[in-house]
Amino acid sequence: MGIEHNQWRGIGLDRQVQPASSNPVIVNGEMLAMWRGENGPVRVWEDRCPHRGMRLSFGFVRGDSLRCIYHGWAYRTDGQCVEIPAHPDLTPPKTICAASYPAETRYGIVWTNLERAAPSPLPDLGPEDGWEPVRSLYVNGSAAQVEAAIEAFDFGAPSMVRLKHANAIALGIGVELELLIALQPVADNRIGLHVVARGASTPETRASLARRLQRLRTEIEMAQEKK
Amino acid sequence: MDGELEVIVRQIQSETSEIRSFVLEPASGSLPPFQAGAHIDVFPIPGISRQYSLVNDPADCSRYVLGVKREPNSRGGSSAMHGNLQEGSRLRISRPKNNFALRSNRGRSILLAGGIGVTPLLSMAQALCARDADFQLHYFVRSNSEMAFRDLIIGSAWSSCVNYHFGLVPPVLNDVLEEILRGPVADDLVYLCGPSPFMDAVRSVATNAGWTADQVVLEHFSAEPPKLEAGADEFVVRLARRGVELVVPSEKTIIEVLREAGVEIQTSCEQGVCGTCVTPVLEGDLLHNDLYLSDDEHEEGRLMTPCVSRCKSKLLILDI
Amino acid sequence: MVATTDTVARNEWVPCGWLGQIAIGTNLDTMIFGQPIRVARIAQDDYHVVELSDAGTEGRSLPVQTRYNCIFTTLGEPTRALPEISEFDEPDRRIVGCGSVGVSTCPYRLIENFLDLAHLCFIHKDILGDPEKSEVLAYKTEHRKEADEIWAVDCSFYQPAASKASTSGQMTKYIYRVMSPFSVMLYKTVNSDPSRNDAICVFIQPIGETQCLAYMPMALVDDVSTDGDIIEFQQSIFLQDRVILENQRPALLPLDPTYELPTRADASSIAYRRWLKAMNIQFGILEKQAA
Amino acid sequence: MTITLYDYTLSGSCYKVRLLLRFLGLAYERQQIDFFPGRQHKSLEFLEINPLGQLPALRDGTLMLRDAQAILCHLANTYDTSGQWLPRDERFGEVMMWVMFAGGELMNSSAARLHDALGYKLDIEAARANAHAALRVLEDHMTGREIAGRKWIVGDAPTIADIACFPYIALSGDGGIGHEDYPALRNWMRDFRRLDGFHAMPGIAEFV
Repeated sequence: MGIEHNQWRGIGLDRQVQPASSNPVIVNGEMLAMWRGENGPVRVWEDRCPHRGMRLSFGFVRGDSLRCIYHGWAYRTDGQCVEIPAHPDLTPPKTICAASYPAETRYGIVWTNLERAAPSPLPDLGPEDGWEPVRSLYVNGSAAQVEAAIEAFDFGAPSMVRLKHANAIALGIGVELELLIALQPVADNRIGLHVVARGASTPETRASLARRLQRLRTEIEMAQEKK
Repeated sequence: MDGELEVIVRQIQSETSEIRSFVLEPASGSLPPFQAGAHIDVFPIPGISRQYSLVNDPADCSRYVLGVKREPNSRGGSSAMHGNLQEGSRLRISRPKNNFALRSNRGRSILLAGGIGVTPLLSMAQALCARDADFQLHYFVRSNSEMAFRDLIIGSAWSSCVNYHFGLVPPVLNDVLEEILRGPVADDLVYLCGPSPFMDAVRSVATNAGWTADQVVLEHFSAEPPKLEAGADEFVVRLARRGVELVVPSEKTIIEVLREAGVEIQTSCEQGVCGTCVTPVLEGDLLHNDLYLSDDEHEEGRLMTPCVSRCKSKLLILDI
Repeated sequence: MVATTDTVARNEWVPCGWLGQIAIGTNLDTMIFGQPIRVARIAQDDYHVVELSDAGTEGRSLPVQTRYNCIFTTLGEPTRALPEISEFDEPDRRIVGCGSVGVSTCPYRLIENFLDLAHLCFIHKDILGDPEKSEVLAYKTEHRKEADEIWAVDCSFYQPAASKASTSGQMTKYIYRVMSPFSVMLYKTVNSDPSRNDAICVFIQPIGETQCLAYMPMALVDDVSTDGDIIEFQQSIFLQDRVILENQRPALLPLDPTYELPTRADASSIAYRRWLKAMNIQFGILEKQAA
Repeated sequence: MTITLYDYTLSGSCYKVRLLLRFLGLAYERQQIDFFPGRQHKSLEFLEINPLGQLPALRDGTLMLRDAQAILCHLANTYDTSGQWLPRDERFGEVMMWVMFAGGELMNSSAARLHDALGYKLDIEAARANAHAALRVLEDHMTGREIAGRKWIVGDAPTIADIACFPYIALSGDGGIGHEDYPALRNWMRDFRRLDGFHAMPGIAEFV
């Protein structure tokens, strides 16, 4: 997949990442662990404990440290291992550190970038506040098919593409509704969509948007089957 | 007894922010003569000795001139020189010793100085000039402001043979060294002194360029180990290939001491379990604390894990 | 899948079925090291194993042994015989097999999980370990050259319910013995008679580099529990480990100690990896993949 | 009146019943069945208890029941005085819809697990594809519930719909079906595992 490496990609809705939870995410085939302490921002790490390779997305959170499920090694938010239960009085050497990826939370969406050393800045996709989470959903289809389907889809009012960026599309719908859809390339024919809305203040509006997005997914996948 | 001679510190001058020069004159009588490249043991504090090269012209035996850089890891040596010595202080020193003597070769001599490593090479330049030898001194230093003994060099008869290289780091450093060391001829010699990364870089470029090992003369400070408090779990580790000696105090591991001195050894568990840091040993009564090496390997004593293991004898020599 | 050419792996005895799995007169098609094989049960104790071509036609026949509740075969000329485990010959022992369980990882990850003490209090909480007593005390590993086996001795760990028969928690003594790259066992003190050890084994059938079947025959001193209870206890332990085994990345085993950082409690895993490196086994090893 | 559960520790279906028995604090006798490798559930003796030769089965006095979903309904209907686990109001229909779903489409996850772990012969690709389709249906439902500020499948408290669906979603990894695409289900499972009286089974982590 020739998708350019140094790109910010949406991987989840901030409010949907529960406090004290660790979650599995795949971006371009890379396995990541998206986790949050009992408080604080979402962090994105390589989904591999440096000790014996157990996926950290299976880990459990205590306070602000993530513990690997296999041997209970505890990692601080900067990735440094701070406790090895098998040796309670050992100070883990500095060499034991989980690999972290750049992570940003903006527009109610959690973004990450596989370029760890020099990530380009997160693109400006409009005003930062007022966005409410609608839903995430995963679609069997290529990026091109998904984008085309979004642009052509009937969201219940005339819609217009406000902004198109490598991994996000902003739509104006009717008079006061705006949608921002972040695209997460998972694998060759698999894309994640993370959708937030401005001007959709009531749960009912967001629920109906969520159902429409389900329909969008079905349309894309049905078009595939016909091919 | 700390050192056979007593001298008086006649003059102290700061050459750079980190380097000071000391002019030492005999308390009585005259100073023993020395060859270019010689060094003396200096005892700034009772029980602690340090080696410093003699900088001045070997023909001038009225005084000894030293250049001392403040070392972060010093066991009180260089910081004592920088700290409590003033002009007029009395100081005990040893007679001059020389493991870095000039050889009489008919070919070219290339003197490569890295930072404070310039000190023995200045007296060598003086001696080579005195015998009309064909030589070049290449002085590698971080910046113009960190050049030591500027007046001595510029005022010397051989100032035209000196080339200055400021702030070079790999890979540019290696390109410059390749240029200097291109086309070695049988009778040519290289005299090399400086920090270990610099010396490693020179030796690898020299070997690739075709210089044989004995054409490259290294400065080895191989004085006997500094005196240690009796009973303390302290020992000195000498890195045979780098000519570096460091004291390993009881509260630090060999790895920590080496890291602080800029010598990087790859580690992983740092608990004597994984074997990543296994290092060959040349000498030393080893205290193995690792779980990696087998009992036979422990008995043989030819390998150790510097992350947790130590040395019962006072001197440990590692083949790195 | 293509059969491996790694002779070090091919020269080992590996299981390809358990006793009682195949009805007399029928056969079982399975695979070892990527090589399809057919295990036929001719009579009560008479098994034949043959290689199958991709088209399914029967090829050369392979050596067969039945022992420790398993049917063993090999693709090469083994230099290492099946291990002697005297506990299985003691008349008062309960010999129990638990069938086999499929796991998607390399065989070596199973061996290391079996050798590992530090996970007992997390993965087998309240059964084989208590998170409040997580410390792994020092133990000794040794490579016994004459048998070419890796042993870990003087291992002890606090266990709330060490076996089906135990009623309260206690410090349990373990001795581990790695008999081949694909088999390991442990000797565990018997609660009722500390002079004797239960023998719990794992024999692995490597199907592909990241796919295997685990067989767990045991020889126990226990006249309290039913067969069903013993089997269920062992299967529960294994299914708790299986989630971990299938979610370690990479699935192939890395031998470079800077890729996965060990701690002192991993001494037996380190000895095992050093042993695998020394014998230059290629199958299922990360660093040996075609560059 | 003693309750006897014909049980196998590794069975997700038996686990559904064990969960409700624990939530209701009901004492019961456990009759261990050697499902694998013994196949005792296909023995003559057991076929008299459950002619379909499946686990779990439950004897309650003279009543002999099979099918985990039916057993959940019976236990909730008979012993849950609070009426939380099987509400008898407008929520009843929806609870039963999801209980049926748990015993229907969701069982593809159980099939994939039997294939991968115990070597059952079946079309594994079809089982996984159908299991993902089922998980997606409940994910869509729970997404709507999250938007409405709700945590459980029906109503404001866990019901036998949650108990019936939980095991084979939580154990789907055993059959090679990951949870990467199901954020709402991940949250729902985490909440479920944090309920008082919850206990895990092999394949489900002890630590949340």
